[in-house]
Amino acid sequence: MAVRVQEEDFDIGRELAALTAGNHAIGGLGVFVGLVRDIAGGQSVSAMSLEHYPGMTERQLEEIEREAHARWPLDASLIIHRVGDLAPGDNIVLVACASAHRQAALDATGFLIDWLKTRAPFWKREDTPDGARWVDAREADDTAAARWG
Amino acid sequence: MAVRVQEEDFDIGRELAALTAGNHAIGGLGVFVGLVRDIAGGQSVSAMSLEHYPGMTERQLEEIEREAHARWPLDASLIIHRVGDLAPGDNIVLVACASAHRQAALDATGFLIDWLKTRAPFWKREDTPDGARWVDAREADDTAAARWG
Amino acid sequence: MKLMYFAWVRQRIGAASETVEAPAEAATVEGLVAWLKTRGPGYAEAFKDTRAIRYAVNQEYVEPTHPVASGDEVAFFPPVTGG
Amino acid sequence: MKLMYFAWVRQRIGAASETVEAPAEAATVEGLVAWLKTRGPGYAEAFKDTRAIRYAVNQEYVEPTHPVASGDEVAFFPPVTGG
Repeated sequence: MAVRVQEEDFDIGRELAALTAGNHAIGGLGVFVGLVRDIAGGQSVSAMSLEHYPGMTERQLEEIEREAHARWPLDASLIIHRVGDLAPGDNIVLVACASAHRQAALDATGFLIDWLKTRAPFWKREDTPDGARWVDAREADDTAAARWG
Repeated sequence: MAVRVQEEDFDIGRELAALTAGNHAIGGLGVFVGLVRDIAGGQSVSAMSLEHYPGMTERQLEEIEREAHARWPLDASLIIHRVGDLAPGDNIVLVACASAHRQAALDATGFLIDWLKTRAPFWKREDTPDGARWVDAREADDTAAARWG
Repeated sequence: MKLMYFAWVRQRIGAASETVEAPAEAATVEGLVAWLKTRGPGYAEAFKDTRAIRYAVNQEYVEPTHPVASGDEVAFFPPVTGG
Repeated sequence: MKLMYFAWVRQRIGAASETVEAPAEAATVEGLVAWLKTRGPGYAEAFKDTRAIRYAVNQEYVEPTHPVASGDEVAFFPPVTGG
């Protein structure tokens, strides 16, 4: 279990290799990577800035990760979330779960990103031709999180 | 869309970077990596060998990939499957799907690996203390594939 | 009591955090909000629609009826949009 | 007609592939299996439980009743176990 909030980019290959290294009980690794899109809500986005609540962010991410381990038999998991100024195409978030079996790995990965999106205190501000705007929370994200009960 | 069957290992970081490079419409990347376990069916596994049906394998993988693109709005996808002699901890398969939205990326990834497991002509032989044995197909894999309809 | 503001709540109030001595009637999160709204137009603007605000006391989510005490860290922010 | 065998079907028969001239009555996949079983103990062993066998004609999955013709590539193998 590991949680990191950082301004720097992450190296996906290196992070995943470290996550599974030496544990030959792992049969499946589920991964989700979120990236900055250059269009959102029909408007072009030239840059994005991510604000967060230091301290509470890490607590929430750790709590979400503990919940995933309580629900699925995971060998390892990782959440990395970037903050600060980002550009289209940049990595935002990496979520990964390793398990003996693929279904647990993939389900736990979906659960982590769904819960993160509704509980972890991050806020996105996008630069558009009409100026900067705070991204509105999406009802679809609440629905996605709710299906995990 | 790309499908590869190869003996060599794959570099996950490089493959995923190539998959999303230059396409800033991508907001989410779903990934599954299958690895060789050192235990299966309660027995220790010292080595694994993967046989396949050259020609039919690629056709089936391409068909499965086309089906995923018909079901979800994907920007890119990739399936790499290794064959030949493997050891515990080695990568077996990489499946990745990129989309504007995370749910499509993750669902398509789950679909691809579930269908691959029941339709792509690969066969695993494991070396155990009792000798080599062909891995039996699991009913759970049929059930997993069937839920996609 | 330490108050923290994030995203557009922070921008409307014009501060990321402040340390206040809240009056006795501000004994819950919603009591605190009612008092903050009297402190100036930025506060009134930030809290004009409280359905759009989420609350945390000591870094845990709470309901508006949750009690607050002098040593608490109380945060106000919009629904989260990370990931 | 080209026949291909994989995994334990290949091992029991002792060949990965062969080119045969099947008799006229072997006009379907199951007809072909019935004829193959007469060709030796390895074939009989491989096909003793056909519920455990899958069939492909020209690299597409087919049912046992599927017709086969002289130019076809017909493959016999156990349920797949990749991934």
